[in-house]
Amino acid sequence: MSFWNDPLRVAADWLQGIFVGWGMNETGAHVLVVFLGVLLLITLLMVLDIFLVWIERKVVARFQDRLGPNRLGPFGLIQPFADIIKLIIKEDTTPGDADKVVYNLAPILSMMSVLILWAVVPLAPVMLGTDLNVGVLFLIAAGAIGTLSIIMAGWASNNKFAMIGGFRQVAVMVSFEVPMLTMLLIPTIFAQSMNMNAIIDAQNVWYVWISPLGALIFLIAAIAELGRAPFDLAEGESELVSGFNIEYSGMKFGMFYAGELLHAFTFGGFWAILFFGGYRFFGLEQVSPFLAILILIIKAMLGYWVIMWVKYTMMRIRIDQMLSFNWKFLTPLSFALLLVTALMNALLASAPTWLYILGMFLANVVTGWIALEIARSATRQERERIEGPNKKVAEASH
Amino acid sequence: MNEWLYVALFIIVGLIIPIGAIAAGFIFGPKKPNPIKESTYECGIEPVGEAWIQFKAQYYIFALVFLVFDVEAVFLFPWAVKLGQLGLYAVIEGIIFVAILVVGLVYTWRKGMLEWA
Amino acid sequence: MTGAQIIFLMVAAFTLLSAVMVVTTRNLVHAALWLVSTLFGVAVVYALLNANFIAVVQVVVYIGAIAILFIFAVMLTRKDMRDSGPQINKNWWAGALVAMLTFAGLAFLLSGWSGFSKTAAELPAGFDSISLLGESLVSPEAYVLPFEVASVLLLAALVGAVYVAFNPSKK
Amino acid sequence: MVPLSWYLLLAAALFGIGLFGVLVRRNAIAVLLGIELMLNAVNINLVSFWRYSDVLTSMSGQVFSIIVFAVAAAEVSVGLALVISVYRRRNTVIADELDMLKW
Repeated sequence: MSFWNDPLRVAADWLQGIFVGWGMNETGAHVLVVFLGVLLLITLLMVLDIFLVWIERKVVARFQDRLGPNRLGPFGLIQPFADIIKLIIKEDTTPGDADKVVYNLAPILSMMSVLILWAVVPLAPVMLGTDLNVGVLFLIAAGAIGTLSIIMAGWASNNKFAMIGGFRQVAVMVSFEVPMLTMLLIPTIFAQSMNMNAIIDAQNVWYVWISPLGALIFLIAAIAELGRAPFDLAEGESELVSGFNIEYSGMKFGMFYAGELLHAFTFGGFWAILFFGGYRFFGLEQVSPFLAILILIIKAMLGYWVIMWVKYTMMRIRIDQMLSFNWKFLTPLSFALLLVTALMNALLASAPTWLYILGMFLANVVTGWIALEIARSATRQERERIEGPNKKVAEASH
Repeated sequence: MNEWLYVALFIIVGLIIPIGAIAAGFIFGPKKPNPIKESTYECGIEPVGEAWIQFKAQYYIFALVFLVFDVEAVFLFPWAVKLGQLGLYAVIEGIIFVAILVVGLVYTWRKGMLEWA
Repeated sequence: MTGAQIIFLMVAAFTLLSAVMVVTTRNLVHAALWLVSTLFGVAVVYALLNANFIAVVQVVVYIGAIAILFIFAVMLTRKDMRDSGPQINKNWWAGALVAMLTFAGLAFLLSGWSGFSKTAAELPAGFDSISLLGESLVSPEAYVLPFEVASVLLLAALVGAVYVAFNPSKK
Repeated sequence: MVPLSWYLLLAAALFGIGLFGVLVRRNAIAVLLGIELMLNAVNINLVSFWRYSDVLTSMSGQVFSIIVFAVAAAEVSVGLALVISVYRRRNTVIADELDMLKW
């Protein structure tokens, strides 16, 4: 057992030895070591978060044919640190009419709800996440705290825009939680476990091949859960001047902002874990845990990049369109997909692997195609109802 | 029990870090409050009326439909874990379970309660 | 006193304190938020009892959905949330007395029971409560009927609530 | 190890506090908050009886508490819908003032 093969264990044993040497008992030393490990992980995440600001700004700049931050340091890499310093030395105002305690608690809970997600992330074969047999539901439980923090921020600010923004965001988040929960059931069915580690272990075939539609619906629901464009009407800069976080300034705003970016990256990571095999990549993960973490980060970054791509390509949709899209299309579709998956899983249980994969893939494609056809005919009827049935005839006669 | 200890540590550290960051902002930032600065932001004009007002009933409907399907999904998780070993009858039970609830969704839809108006 | 006992006492104190705040706070949104902290305390109690699934479901269903529903309902029924007038009945002492008597009665009844101070057996290694739970929820010998009836109950609740809250006869 | 009695006493205390809320609060929504506390107290009992029973493999306690979740969800959704409906007609949520059936 060397540092290269299992760095965490080596470091933990070494530290534990030191603490025991200082006269601590075994359990206390163990808890302290784990605490330090968690502190290290979360500190690294916060550093990563600072770079995410830079990445996000660079990528959006490229999407919009600009340069992005390029003054401070090489490629503007120092820019996010300057932003942090600015946030720290800014005056932290609290509105006089606000509900002070709830107002101050909201950004803390918002950041915490993102950070605790990493408790169940398996980083490498030897650095598994917490061995929680309800890992998948833990994702939703942490999301529930995030939802609560937004409603708290919106209510406590005592500002009309914040209130409307917070309420809209919560309505959207809870609505899209239904397809997300349903799509979390699909990896659970395949892996026969809710444990994230077990789900990665079971992915000899990436689940995106046996449930491409599931991966897509999960991504859409995740984007809505994150409150990013095209579902960002909680912030809606042009209508609600930033929505629920309008009254926040300084580091409290920074917590919401950093939380949002880290949340997006984290969901990129969960997308990779649930549907793209997590840290697994053709056996490369066995070489070294460092390589496994690198694979996971690259996959998470790709997922994050897709989320950014959607954000900077699509325009914001209205809340009624968004809720209709969820309840009238995405939710029924996700239930249908769940039942089709469960049925095919039972029918193909004894089939050879290639047939199983092919059958599942085709079932997904057929389900998605039928759903699209139904949606298309429904929207055609809707359009004819609004425009009048004779419009097409009139246009044709021109 | 042990696994929840890790989660508890994550919660503790997850609280310490944002509190520390906000405290840093509090320590290093200037503190010169005045009534104008502390007034509610409403795009530059004087705030009008109260923000803690009565809200649209439609929010309640969406939260309600969500609550029902949330509980439903929770029931399905143990089912999904066990599904691979149970065979077809469990799948059929799940289909009946979901179908009953989809009736509720259809009812809400037909009543026009899913419209935002 | 062992570590488990200290943790339990802390969690219990937190839960009960929040519960007291739920029933005494004047501001209803604060009461709902205190309810959230009570429910979180109860979730920790479930975790202490090794009921992982119930603990996480407690957070998902109660904090994620029911508490949100409460907050929405408060917003919908209050024109001004800083409500004037008493929040508590005139004869609150009678209520307090009944509550105290209930607690005392329950404690008295329980203390006479033989299994009162039982201690729990260690969980067997590899004990998978979720898989057992799934099995008992769908197996015909166990709880498949409650499982399906729960779906009917939820359907009835959805239809009933939609009908009651938004009866179109009154607009 | 924590004995069963502690959990049962916690549940009983929670039940008492919930009962106090139900009896004393004037606002109908606050009454529902009290009912939630009582339901949670019941759930603590169910789960602790499961944990302290001799047959851990029998999941009755957990199954029952999951059913209680469904019941709580149904109760809250219909209860709050009633409150909202009453509020729309009578413009009040104070339980004492809803005395139409008295006459």
